[in-house]
Amino acid sequence: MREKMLIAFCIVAAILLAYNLYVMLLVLPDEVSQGPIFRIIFFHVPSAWTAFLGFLAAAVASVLYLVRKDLRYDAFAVAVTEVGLAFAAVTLVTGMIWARIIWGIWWTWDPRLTSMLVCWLLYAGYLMLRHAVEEPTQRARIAAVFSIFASVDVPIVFFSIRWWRTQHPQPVVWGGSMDPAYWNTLFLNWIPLLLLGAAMAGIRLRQERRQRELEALRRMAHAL
Amino acid sequence: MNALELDQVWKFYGDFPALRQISFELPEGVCLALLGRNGAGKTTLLRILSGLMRPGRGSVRVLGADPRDTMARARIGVLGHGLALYDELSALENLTLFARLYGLKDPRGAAGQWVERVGLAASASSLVREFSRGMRQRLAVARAFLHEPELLLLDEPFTALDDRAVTTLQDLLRDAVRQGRTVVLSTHQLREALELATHVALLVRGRLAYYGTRTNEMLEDPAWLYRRYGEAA
Amino acid sequence: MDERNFLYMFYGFLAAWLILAVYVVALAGRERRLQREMENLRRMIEEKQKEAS
Amino acid sequence: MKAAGTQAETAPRTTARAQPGFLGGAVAIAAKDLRSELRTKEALNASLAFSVVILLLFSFAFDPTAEETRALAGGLLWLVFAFAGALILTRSFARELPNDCLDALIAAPISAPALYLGKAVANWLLLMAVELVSLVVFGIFYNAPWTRRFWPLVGVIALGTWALTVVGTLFSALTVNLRLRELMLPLLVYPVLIPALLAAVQLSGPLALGEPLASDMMVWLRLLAGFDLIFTALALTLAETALVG
Repeated sequence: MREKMLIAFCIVAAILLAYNLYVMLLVLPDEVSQGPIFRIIFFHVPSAWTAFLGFLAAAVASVLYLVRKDLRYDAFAVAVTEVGLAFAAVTLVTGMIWARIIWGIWWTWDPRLTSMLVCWLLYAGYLMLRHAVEEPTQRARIAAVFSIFASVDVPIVFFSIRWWRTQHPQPVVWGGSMDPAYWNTLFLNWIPLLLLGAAMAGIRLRQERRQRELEALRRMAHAL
Repeated sequence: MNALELDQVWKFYGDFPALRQISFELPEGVCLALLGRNGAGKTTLLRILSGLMRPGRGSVRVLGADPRDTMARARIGVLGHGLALYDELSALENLTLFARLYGLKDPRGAAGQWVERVGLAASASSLVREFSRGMRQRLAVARAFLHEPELLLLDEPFTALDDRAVTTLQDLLRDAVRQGRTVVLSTHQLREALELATHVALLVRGRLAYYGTRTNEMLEDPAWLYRRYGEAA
Repeated sequence: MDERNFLYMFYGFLAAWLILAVYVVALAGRERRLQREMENLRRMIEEKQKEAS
Repeated sequence: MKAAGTQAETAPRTTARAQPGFLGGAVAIAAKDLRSELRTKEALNASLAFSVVILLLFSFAFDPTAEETRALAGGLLWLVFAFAGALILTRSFARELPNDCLDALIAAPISAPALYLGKAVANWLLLMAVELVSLVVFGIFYNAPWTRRFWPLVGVIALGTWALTVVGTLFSALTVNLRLRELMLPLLVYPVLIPALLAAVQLSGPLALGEPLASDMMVWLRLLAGFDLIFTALALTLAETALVG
């Protein structure tokens, strides 16, 4: 049942993506000042949203784990954090490629990019922390505490970096409002990315359950 | 009131159940010997009772309260595998610290008395680093007893103790039971434990295989319990 | 210049999909490893039980 | 006094119990940690030597003229403080490991937040001492008149150091049982601290050179104080979870 749902997610995502690509490349005109490179935004921005949705879900799951002490919440937290990190990486890399054309440099301490990088480091730390703990129940508890710290930190990071950058000359991002047609495509492209993210998280979740079974079996084998 | 009340207690490491469905009630003023092989769950159970770990499922009451309740913990004495002494502090400082943490009215006085009582008065202000193994063990025993706990939780107390420390500990435990305090100890040394014990609990793979009062045939043939309720050796 | 602009748009799309693909490959790798370890362990436990009986 | 104390062979009872208080427990833990550390000086020596070496190396790496020092002072100081802090923070809970002392502390009737707070305060005091010594060294090597704004500077450093210890002490408790804890702790602590470090760097830069704070710097002071407040509350809330398995 769950298997079928994951496959359905992927198929719907693929159809939507094909349609969106068609609209992006062949229907929508180039943006006046930026040219074709502008189209990166259709992946850049929805990826960022997907990543943050993942981190938010991880925070909720971590709190729920500490309240209910049910390892399924912990598995959910890892799954969405990992998928969030993958999408955050997409955001960072596409942002850098866009910056190379528009600003002529690969990296600049733009507030959004910088904040995203800090988020990435925070949640990469979460995965490393999980790696370092052997015992699953202890791992879940420690990781949940860290995840809560990270999620409280994220908004503070955003504000502080914004204040920091506004004290320095800031490169102009894009001027003014976007055409509604662009907005439509932006949102339309978020749907398949979300579906894809959900499918990946679903697979990761199942793996985490298997991993737990495996660890329990291993302990049993040692006890024999 | 019961000293311990466990109802359907489970503890999981991941999906692996280290304790399964443990239920028993231990009256006050008795001595329970917790038996079982390595990995049977003795240490896990004692850690839950001393408030170092929370059970995964089920309810645990210690002296009528939750094990993490500070007032309950003030009435419990714990002696674990490690001796829980600070090498860089003196004997007196070690005991004073714990006397303070346990909320004794006169921490220094209590510490001084106990240093004397375990025969370490001469080296009361030397650093624990300079102590021999036996001296450390006696100091650790003093640390566990100094607030005159109503319930004592001891994890493998006789392993690796030297003779003098064993005597000190046995005397203290006998006194404690005579004064109506409760003692729970886990051990491999069947004979020493069974001499002291009034009750016996046997853990086999996380399950409570036997629980009851100690009988005379156990004393005569300590291995009987394992043969009867444990797995084939 | 415009050609480079277009090329980088292409790179951008490619990078996005490549990163997601790398993650999917990592997922598949983990899946295989789990399967293999599970089989090994099952075999080990069976052998141990045979020895015991 | 209890009836049980009448037994002939027991010592007279000096064990009348008071309620184990929150602050009393925290102070006892802090005093114990400070005494231990002052006796062994393990973390203190490492952290001091490290700070001095970094300050020295940096004075070779760039020409400490007024202009360059102005640009780098805040960042350099907090780089030194953050690394020195990691050395002290890892020791904080690692100190409790050798004889299972941590178990005895957790089993003792002191609440987990009090235990955590005691350790945090001890770490804060130790780190403040290391930082004051580094400031003196900084003043000498870089010819910086940092004493001119002594109290505002100490105030900012106190706030920034509290941010470092409040997060670091909790993470030190979380990672104490891990292999690679010396590596894990800084990797986890520094990203979380970025906002606080950013604010502290902005504020300490001018103060360390004896200059007054511009009025638009107040936003950083507020950020730093807010960070301290939020994370102190969060750490106290999660201390029990972090310490008890």
